[in-house]
Amino acid sequence: MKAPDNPVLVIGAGPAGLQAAKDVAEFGVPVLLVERRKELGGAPIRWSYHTLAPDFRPTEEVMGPLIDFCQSNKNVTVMKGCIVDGYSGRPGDFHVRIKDETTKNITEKVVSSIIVATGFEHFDARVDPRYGYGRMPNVIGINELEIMLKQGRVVGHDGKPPKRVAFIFCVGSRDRSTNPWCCTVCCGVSIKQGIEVKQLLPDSQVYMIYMDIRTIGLWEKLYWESMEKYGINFIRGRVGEVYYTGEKLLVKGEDTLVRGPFEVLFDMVVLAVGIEPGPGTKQAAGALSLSLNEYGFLAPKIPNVHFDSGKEGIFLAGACVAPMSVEEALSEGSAAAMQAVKLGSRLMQKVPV
Amino acid sequence: MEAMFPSIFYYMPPGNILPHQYIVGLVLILAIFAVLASYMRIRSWKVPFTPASVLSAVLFSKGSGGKNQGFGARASTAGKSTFHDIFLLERAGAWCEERIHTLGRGLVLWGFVLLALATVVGFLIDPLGAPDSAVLPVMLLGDVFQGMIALGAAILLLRRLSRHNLRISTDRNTWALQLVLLVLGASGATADLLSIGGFLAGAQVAFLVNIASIVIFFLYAPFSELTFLVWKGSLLMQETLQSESGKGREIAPQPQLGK
Amino acid sequence: MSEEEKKRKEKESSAGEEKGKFIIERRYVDDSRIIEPKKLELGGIDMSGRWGTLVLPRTLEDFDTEIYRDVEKLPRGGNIGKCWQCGNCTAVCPVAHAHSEFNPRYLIHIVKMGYTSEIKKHHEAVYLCSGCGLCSAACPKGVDPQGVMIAMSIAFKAHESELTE
Amino acid sequence: MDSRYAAKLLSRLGEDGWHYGGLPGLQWEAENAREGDRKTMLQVVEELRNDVRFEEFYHACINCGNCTSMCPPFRLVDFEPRIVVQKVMHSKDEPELLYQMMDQYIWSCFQCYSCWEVCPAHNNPGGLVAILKEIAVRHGLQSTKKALEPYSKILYKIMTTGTQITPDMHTTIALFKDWGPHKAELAKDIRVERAAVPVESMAGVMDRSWRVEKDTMRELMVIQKEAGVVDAVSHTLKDVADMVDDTAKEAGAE
Repeated sequence: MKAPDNPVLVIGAGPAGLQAAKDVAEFGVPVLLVERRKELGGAPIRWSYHTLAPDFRPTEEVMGPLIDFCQSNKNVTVMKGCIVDGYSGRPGDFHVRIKDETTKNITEKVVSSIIVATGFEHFDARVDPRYGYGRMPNVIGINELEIMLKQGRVVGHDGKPPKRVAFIFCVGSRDRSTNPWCCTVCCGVSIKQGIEVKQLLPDSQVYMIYMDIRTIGLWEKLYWESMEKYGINFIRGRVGEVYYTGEKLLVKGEDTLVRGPFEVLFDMVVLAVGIEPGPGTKQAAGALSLSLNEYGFLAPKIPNVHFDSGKEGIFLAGACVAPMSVEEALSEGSAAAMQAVKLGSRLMQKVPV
Repeated sequence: MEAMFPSIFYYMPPGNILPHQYIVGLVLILAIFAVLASYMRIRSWKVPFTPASVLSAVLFSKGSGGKNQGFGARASTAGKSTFHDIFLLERAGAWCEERIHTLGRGLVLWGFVLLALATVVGFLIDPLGAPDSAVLPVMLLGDVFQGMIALGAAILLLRRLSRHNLRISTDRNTWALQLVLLVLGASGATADLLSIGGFLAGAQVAFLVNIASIVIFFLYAPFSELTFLVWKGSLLMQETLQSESGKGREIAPQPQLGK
Repeated sequence: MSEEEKKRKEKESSAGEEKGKFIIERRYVDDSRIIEPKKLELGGIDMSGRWGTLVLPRTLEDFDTEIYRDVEKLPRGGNIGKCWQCGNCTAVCPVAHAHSEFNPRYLIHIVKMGYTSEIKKHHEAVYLCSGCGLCSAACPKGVDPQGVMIAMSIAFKAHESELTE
Repeated sequence: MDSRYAAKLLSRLGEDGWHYGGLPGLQWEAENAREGDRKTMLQVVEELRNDVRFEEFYHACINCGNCTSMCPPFRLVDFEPRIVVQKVMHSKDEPELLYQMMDQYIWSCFQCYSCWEVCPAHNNPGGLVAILKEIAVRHGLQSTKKALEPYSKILYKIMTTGTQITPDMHTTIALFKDWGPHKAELAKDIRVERAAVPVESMAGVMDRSWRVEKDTMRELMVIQKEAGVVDAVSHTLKDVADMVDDTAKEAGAE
C-alpha cells in the first residue's frame, strides 16, 4: 500500500498536535505542522509547567521526545508563527491558505486531511475581580506558581517564602458570571502543586479551599497522599473576597462543613484558574468553518466522539474540544492521527495511481 | 423681589402647562392608588399589612409584652426605632460594608422625605398668597432634595454598573426602580433651574419628564422591591413595639469587633 | 465579650440548670429534646426529675417543603432551586461575618430540604439581611440569594404561626 | 472595598490570624477555645500525634460523613465523628480547633466504633476520641471532672479491688452521688430481700466471693501506681486518688 502524497495538516503544536504529527509521520505520511507561536510544545512549554500530574513526571520527559521528533523527522514540516487562514476543496485534496503572522505572506498548500488541535488558554483571573489578581501582590495563578516551582523557589513579592498558602479552586470555572464548565484538571494540578510546595517548604501551611474535589480516576492518589503524607488542609467552601492588608492577604470565605464563615490571613493566594478556549480555537473555527458549542469549544458531531468534527477530512483533538489533561490530549492526538491515516489510505484505494 | 425675577413665576412650568391644583390632585390620586396596590400585593403574600398594624399598635394598643405602656411611650419607641433603623440606616447601612452604598441609599431616602416635606410646605403657603420671597426658597430647597434623590440613584446605579458580577446578576426590577428614581430626581431638579436660567423650552420638557416619571414611579412602586422594604421596615418596627424591652430583636445594630 | 453575648451565655447556663442539668454534653443537646417528667412513677418508685430524663432523637422525620414551594413562587425567590451549597454567599456576606445566627447558605439549605425543626430554630435570622446584594453578585449559579432572602422573609412570616408554635 | 473595612476585618482576627463565624447546627464556639491556654493546646496536639495508636487510627478525611451517619450519639446530641476527624486533621495548623472540642464534645462518644467499621479511609474517629479522652484526663480538663464525678466511687472500687460494684456498696449510708436519692430507701431491706432469693450461691455473693484478698489488692494497687493510673486520676479526681493512696497504705503496698 502506498502512502498518499498529500501531507496531513496539523494545526497547533501542543501535546495533542505533536502526538498526532508524530504518529502520522511514523506511518510514513508527510505532515505539515502549523503553529501560531514561535515555539513548539503548546501549553506545557509555553507556561513552563514544572511537572505533570499525577506522577510528578517532569514536563520535558513527556514533551521533549515529541518536540525533538517533530523538529528532526524529515516527514514533518514545521511552520512556526503561522495560522491557517482558509481552505477549499474536498478530503484528500484540501487547498489551505497558510498565513505567516509577522510577514503576512500567504502560502497555499494542498493537504489530504486536517487535524485541529488548537488547545486552550488559562482563564484570566483579572476578569473576576473578587480575588484581586493583578491588583494585589502575592495573588498568583497556578500557571505562575508552576514557573516558581520550576525555578525551585517559591517566594512572595518581598522575596520571602510564604508561611501560609491558600489555593482557591474553581476560579473562572463553575461560575455563571465567568465560565460555567469545570476545567477538569485544576483540582489535581493544584493538589500536585500543594504537595510540591510542601516538599519545598516543609514548614509552610497549605490550605485548599475547594467546592468539590475532582481528582478523577487515578489522580485520586494525589488527593489522599496530600492529606495523609503531606498534611495539606482542605476546606470545603468558596472564597468570597481577598483583601490586601498591606502585608498579608485576608481571605474571606465560608467553611460549609466544619468552621462556618471564616476570615484568615495568608501570605500567598494561588488561584486555580480554569481552562477556556483561546483565540486560536476561535480563529481556526472561523477559517475552517467549524461549529463551536455554547461554551466556545469546538463542537464534535457527536459530543462523545471527540475527533469527529462532522466534516469529512477534518479531525479534532485535545483541549480545543473540551478541557482535558495532558495525558488525555496525547491520546486524542493519537486518535485523530489514526483517523487521518485511515482516511488517507481509503482515498488511495479509491483513486488508483 | 418681584422686580428681580419678573418673569420666573409667570413662566414657571407648573403654572404654564398644568395648573398647580391639578398636579396635586394627580399626585394624591396616584399615592392612594400606590397604597392600595401595595396593600393588595402584600396581602397576596399571605402576610399582614404591617404599616397598618404599626399604626394601630402606636395609636390603640394597650401596651404589649407585659408592660402597660402609654401612648407616649409607644410613640417614642416607634419614633426612636424609625430614627435609628430607618433614618440612620442602622440596619440597612451598618452591615453593608460599603460607605458609598449606604450613602446612595441615604441620599435617596432623605431626599424623598425632605422633598415630601418641602412639597407640603410649598403647597400650604402657595395658595395663601405668600410673597415670592417665601415661596422661592422652598422651591429651591425642593430642587436640592430632588437633586439628592438623583445623586443617590446615580450612585446606586453606577455601583451596579461598574461591577461586572453585580451588573449581570442584578434583577430587572432593581434597574427599573433605580432608573425611575434617577430620572425623577434629575428632571425635577433641572426643571426649575432651567426656567430660572431662562431656558423655558428645556424647562418645560424637563417638567413633563418629571411629571411622567412621578406617574410611573407611583404606578410602578407597589410592584417593585419598595413594597417589600416598606413591609419589612414596618415589620421590624412592629416587633420593636411588641417586644418586652422595646428594643426589638435583641441584636446589636453594629457588632462589636475585636476584644 | 459584648453585653449581648454575656446575656446569651447566662441564659444558656440558666436553661441548663433547669433541664438536663446532669447531662455532660448539655451544650450539644437541644432544650426541646430533653424530657424531664415532673411526676413519673414506675412500679411504685418515684422516677421524676433527673432519674426520668429522656433525650429524644434528633433525627428528622418531617421534610415539609411547603415553605420551599412558597419561596419559589414569591417574587425573586424563583431561583432558590439552583443552589448547590458552595457557600460563596455566606463568604461575602457582611452580616454573616458579624452575626453567627445569619447564614444565607444554611437558610437556603434548610428551606430547600424542608428541615422544619431547623427552620423553627433559625427563621428569625432572615430579617437580619441588609439587602446589600453582594451575595447575588458572588453567586456562581445565579441563585440571587438577596432576592431569595426577600422571598424567604415573606414566606417565614406567612408561616409564622406554624414556626413559632 | 475600602481600607477601613479591611482594617475592621483585621481587628477581629485572633493571634493566629483566624476569625471564625458560627455555623448553625454545628454549635461552633471557637471564641471559647481562644480563651484557652495556647501551650496546653499545642501539648494536646503533640500528645495526640505522638500516641502509638495515632498512626493506625488516623489517615485522612474526605468529609464523606459515613461515620456520622452510623453514629448512635449523633442521633441524640450534636456530635459528629466527621467533625472530630476533621479537627484532628487540621489540628497541626489550628490547634484551637481540637482544643475547643476537648471540653465537652468528646464525652458524647462512647467508643462503639461504628464509625471505624464504615470509614472508607479506615480512620477511627472513636479511637481518636479515646486518645483525646485520655489526654483530657491527664490534663485534668474542666469537663473531665464533671464527666468522671458520678463514677468516682466505682473508679475507687476498680482501682483498689478490681471489681466495679460490690454488694457492700448497697448500704443506707455512703451513697453514691449518681445512684439517686431513692437509693437509701431501696437499700434499706436489701439484706433481708436478698436472703429470700432461693439461689444457693447468693449467700456466697453476699458475704464472701466478692471479697478480695489483701495480697491481690496490694498487687493491684502497685500495678495501678506503676502504670500511672493514680497519677492520671489525681489531676481530675484528687479525693479518689487520695483514697486509693490511703487504702494502699492500709494494705501495706508501699
